[in-house]
Amino acid sequence: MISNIPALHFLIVGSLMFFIGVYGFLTRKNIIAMLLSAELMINAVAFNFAILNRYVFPVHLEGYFFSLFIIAVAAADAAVAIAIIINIYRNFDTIEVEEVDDMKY
Amino acid sequence: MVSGIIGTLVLGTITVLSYFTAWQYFFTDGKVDGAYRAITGFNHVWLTLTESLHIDLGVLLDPISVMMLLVVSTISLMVHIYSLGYMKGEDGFYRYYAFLSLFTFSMLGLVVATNIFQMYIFWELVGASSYLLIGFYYKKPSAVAASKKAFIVTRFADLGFLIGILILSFFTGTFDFAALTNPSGQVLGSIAGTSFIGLSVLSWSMILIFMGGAGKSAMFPLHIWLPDAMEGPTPVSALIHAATMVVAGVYLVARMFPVYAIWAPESLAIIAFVGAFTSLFAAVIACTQTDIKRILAYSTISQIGYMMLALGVAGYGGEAGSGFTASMFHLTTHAMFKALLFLGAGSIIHAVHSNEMGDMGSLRKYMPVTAITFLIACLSISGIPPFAGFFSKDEILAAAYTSQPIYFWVEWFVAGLTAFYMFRLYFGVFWGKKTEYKHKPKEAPLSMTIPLIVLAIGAAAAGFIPFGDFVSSDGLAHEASFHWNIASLSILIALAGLALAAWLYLRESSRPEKVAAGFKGFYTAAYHKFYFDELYLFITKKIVFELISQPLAWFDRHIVDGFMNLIGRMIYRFAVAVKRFQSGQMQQYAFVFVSGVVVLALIILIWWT
Amino acid sequence: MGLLLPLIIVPVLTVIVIAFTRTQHQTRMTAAIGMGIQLLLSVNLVIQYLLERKTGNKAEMLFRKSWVWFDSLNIKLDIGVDGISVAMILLTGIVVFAGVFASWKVKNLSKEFFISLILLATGVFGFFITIDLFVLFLFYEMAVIPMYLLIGIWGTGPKEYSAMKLTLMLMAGSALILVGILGIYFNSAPDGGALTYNLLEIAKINIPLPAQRMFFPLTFAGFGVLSALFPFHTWSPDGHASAPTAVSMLHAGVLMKLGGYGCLRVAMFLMPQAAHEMAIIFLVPTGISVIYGAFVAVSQKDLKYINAYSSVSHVGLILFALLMLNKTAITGAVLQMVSHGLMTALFFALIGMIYGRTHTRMIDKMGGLLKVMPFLGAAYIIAGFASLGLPGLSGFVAEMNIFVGAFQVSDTFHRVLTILAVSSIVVTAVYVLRVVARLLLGPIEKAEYEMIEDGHWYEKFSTGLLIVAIAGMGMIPLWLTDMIRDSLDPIMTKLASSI
Amino acid sequence: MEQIITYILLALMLIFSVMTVTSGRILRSAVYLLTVLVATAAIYFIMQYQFLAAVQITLYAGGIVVLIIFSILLTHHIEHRMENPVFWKAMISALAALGAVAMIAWVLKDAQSIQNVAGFIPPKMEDIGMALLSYGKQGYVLPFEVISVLLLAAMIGAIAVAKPALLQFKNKNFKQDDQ
Repeated sequence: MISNIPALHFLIVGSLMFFIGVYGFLTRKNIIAMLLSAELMINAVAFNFAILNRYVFPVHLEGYFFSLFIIAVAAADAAVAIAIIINIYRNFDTIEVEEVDDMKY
Repeated sequence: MVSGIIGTLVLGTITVLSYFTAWQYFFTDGKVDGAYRAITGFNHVWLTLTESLHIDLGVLLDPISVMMLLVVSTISLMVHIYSLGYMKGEDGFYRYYAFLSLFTFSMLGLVVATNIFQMYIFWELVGASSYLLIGFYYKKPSAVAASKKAFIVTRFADLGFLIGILILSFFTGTFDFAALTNPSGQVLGSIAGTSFIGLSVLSWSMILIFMGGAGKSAMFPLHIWLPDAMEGPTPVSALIHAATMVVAGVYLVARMFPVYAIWAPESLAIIAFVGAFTSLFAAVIACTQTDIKRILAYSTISQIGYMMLALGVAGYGGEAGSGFTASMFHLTTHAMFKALLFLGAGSIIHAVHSNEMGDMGSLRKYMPVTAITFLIACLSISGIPPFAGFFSKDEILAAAYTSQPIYFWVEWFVAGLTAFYMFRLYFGVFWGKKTEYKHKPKEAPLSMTIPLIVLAIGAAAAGFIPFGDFVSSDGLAHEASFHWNIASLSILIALAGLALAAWLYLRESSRPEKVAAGFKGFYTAAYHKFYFDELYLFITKKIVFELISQPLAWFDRHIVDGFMNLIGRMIYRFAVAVKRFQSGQMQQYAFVFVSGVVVLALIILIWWT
Repeated sequence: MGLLLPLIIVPVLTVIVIAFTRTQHQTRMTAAIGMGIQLLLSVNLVIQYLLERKTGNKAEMLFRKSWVWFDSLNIKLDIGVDGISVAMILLTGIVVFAGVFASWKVKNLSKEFFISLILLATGVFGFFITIDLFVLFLFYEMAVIPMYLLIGIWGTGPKEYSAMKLTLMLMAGSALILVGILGIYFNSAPDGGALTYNLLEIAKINIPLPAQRMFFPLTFAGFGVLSALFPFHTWSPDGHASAPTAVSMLHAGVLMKLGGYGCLRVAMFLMPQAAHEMAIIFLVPTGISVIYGAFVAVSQKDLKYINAYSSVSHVGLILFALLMLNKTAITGAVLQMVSHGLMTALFFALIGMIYGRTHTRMIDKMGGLLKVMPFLGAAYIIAGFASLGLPGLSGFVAEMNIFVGAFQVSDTFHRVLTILAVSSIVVTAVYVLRVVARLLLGPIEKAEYEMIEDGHWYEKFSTGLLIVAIAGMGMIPLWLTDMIRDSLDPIMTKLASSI
Repeated sequence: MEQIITYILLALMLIFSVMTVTSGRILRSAVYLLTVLVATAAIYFIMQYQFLAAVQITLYAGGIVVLIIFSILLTHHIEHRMENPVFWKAMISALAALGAVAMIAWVLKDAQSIQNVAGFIPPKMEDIGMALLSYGKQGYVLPFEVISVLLLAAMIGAIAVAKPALLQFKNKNFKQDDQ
């Protein structure tokens, strides 16, 4: 049964996943790869919410719904992000993030 | 033309009123217990300064102000009439009369001032009207420069005047002449006691006030503006730069005379010295000039030096005060004959269209009235009896002799110089070489000759006025004693000067050149007015303009403003440096964001635990 | 409505009406009418003020009205005037009215020009009538900001640079003022109770000395920047040189006076002990301003630069006189504000007109203009005479009050400074006459100047109005000086009580 | 048994997370991410959060990843290899991430005490549905509505952004400027 596993282990995995996402976000040059990293982070957060809800407030559903909404928001932002990426690709002929710096200064 | 007639008529009225006032004052109202008292006609507060100090405007009548009223209005009337002819057809005729009236107004205001600040106000106004009149021919650069010079030099002198007034009023708490010049007044006691760098504060203030007078009266070393002021129309020179405004300095000293004589004798000594030196200095220069108006200008400076000297050697009251009377007497006679000389010179210039003696000669044949009146004036100024100048000059010499014999000998010598340069002028213009004129010179019209004749009568007869009965330092009648020894000495040297001039200039000859060559270095220096213009030019142009003003301007633009711009530029540089953070590299932002969050979170955690 | 509120409402209404006008002619007529009404209101205010005083009303401020604005911070629209503000309001009324006529021919965006100009005037009027520090500051900013647009858009030469410099330096000054005002506000109730911005309320208590020492220099320097206090004067030459005519007139004529007025009303009135302590420190830069401005003006070639430096010198004299801390000198300072306002407005108006005809402001390229434009030339000479303090014109009255007042302070330091300041009158004469000689007198420099016309009716009206005001003040000064002297009593009492 | 599977799943999540951010081929990255998401969903199943798991799989693993893969195919050649990150950049990023991990670890040392609270009832579908539509306590109708509006907006926004021709300003001057 899941109760045999301490919550800490899940939380560690969730947090590590989050910071792996951060690492990816900081190092990847490709915007889509950055988006993937961002998805990792979002997933990690949703995961932590679900775990904490399961362990700490098993009779309530706050964390549960939070995860649910996070997934919904992630869907929305992925849709917009991909639209932007496609537009960038159309305008710059690249999706290398370092070359998209028209907004500087 | 209408403007001239209006101005002349108004001034005629004023002259009549002045004579009426004088009559009333001297023979009816003025005398109480044998002494002339000061009458304050009215006195109205014009401006309140402190609790005790306020500037009043009013009318003060006492012997010297009434005397000055007569002089100013008479000469001014003559000049107004004369100008109707002289200025006929000039551009800006109405402007000329407007300025002339402004000047007369200011001068009369100055004369009747009840307090020293009113005097300062009108003092400035005569300065301004003098500026306007010297620069009347404003299209001529030399006239413009002369007017500017006159104003600035006198303004500089007025600075001293103003500071003197400030010092005096601070210690006495009043501007009022009545309080200041009261011989038994207590207001001056404290200030006479306070000393500052060796002299009492009162002496300092009186010296500074004299500086104002010296500026206006063209005393050495502030004399340089007066010869240049001859760029103005000649009647203006007659009115302002010979008869009235330039004696304002003498009038100022005379007005403050009790203060000088009783409380500040040191400053009086300075006045005497300046007067004596100026008279000698200017007379020497006058001997070498060739522009007839400039000769007259230096002559004026020299004669005013006489007046200053007379005041400087005088004391308060009684016999010692004879210098005061002499000074005022000479002021009056000088006004007559010097105005006459200038108007005569104007008449000559009007006929010949030149100021240079070299262009003139034998004019007596063409202009008899001018020649005769001019001769009278020359005799008068040279001190030949029985013309007016003789009597007044004699009194001055006598006063100098009783007080400081050294000044007597200086002035005696100057009297000889005076006779010499005046007759040099007279012979050079009316006798001398026969000159061919392009236009035959004509005698001036009636409007110009009438004033000449009137003034000639004055210059001839004014000496018989028993002046001491009316004007004296303490208001008591003072009978001038006649000194036969001094009179004969002065007649002697005057005749000597006359003879020398006749020998040199009566007929055309090469003698003048030989004499000039004999005094070569000295002659050249005097011809160049002892290089004072150059010196002042050096001070103003090289020192004030190029060594103070321009470096300051540079300093302002490059250091002060440069500093302000530097601040601006530094902020800009900083902004440029800072904007590099805004690189457009999203990952860089994210990195900063993440590390920022980490650092902040760490800080909070550490702070909490 | 009272007498004071219309002074703010009329300009605002004028601005609104101008916004709906269509042609240039309508615009300027509206502006002229609006400002004409404003001038009449100002004159009426003076008359009413004098009558009210005659009835024996001894209140510090007359015609008080008050509306709560921000209750929680105790900010009120609190208006009232004393003799000093009445004098300044009259000055502003005259200068603005003349300024409208001086900018009669503004072609480019004339509507926007007049809107900004009148907004600026609104700020100035508001500044002079409020006695609430916060609202005072608000109006102050309102007067300073339009300046940027006016110079930046309608200026000449390096106008963007000048406008930027002027605005930034003045903003730096107003930052200091804001700090000072807030400092006063938070110390306005040292014994507990409600904090207040009201000048008169604050004057009743004593701000604690340490606070005074801290905020007096800030406030004084802040207002000093606007009054071109050395070394913060460098915005003035550039700003004036680039500004259009009416703006120069208003700026040098009125806006620079806001500084002196603020120094007196806010810094010295509310913090008298610090004023006594620090007067000596601030006297030095003001004394320098007086002499330095005059000397720098001597070697300038651009007419507007000459006048800007001359303003530095003359306005320096205002601050100099204020710091003498006696009644005569302060009266002189206020008189000098009025006098300098009028004559410098006249100067700038004339310079604008001359520039419009010769298309140059360099004096060595001009000459003999008196021949072709006698009216404007004569007006210039009169302005010059006023500037060098000729009796009968306004400058003399003010300067004599200042000099006599300054001379009453009897220690050597003040004496030396006073004598230095007095000697500026000679330098003033030098540069004024130099300009007059180069510009107006002498032979005509260029053939095309022969074709120059004398002033048009609106130019003559504008200059004539200012000349009448200058001469009026110079010849009959007593009503004005008495009005100012009487109003100085509370300030003097406050200053005297703190020794 | 469940325990072992859970640990295996956790391990998979970690490993594939790392591979997601390090893989040189973008398409593979996406597939690794898919694995992570599916593993997460599996853990949700184990925790008896069936509905959440279902949403995770359909929306996340199904919707988003497919979307991403499409966009990858639109913008990349299939053979495209991404260059490796610059070394120092990777190090700095790793350092920042590790710092954050350390910080979290510090926080998590308190989380050891989190014990399984008793009384868990697996959420039923109708409870979830009721909660989403109710507005009292424990009701989520407002966020639900907000999310639906957001999704709509995102959808329209995505279309608008990705198809600029739809909204492009049809102005002659504008075009002239372009040329």
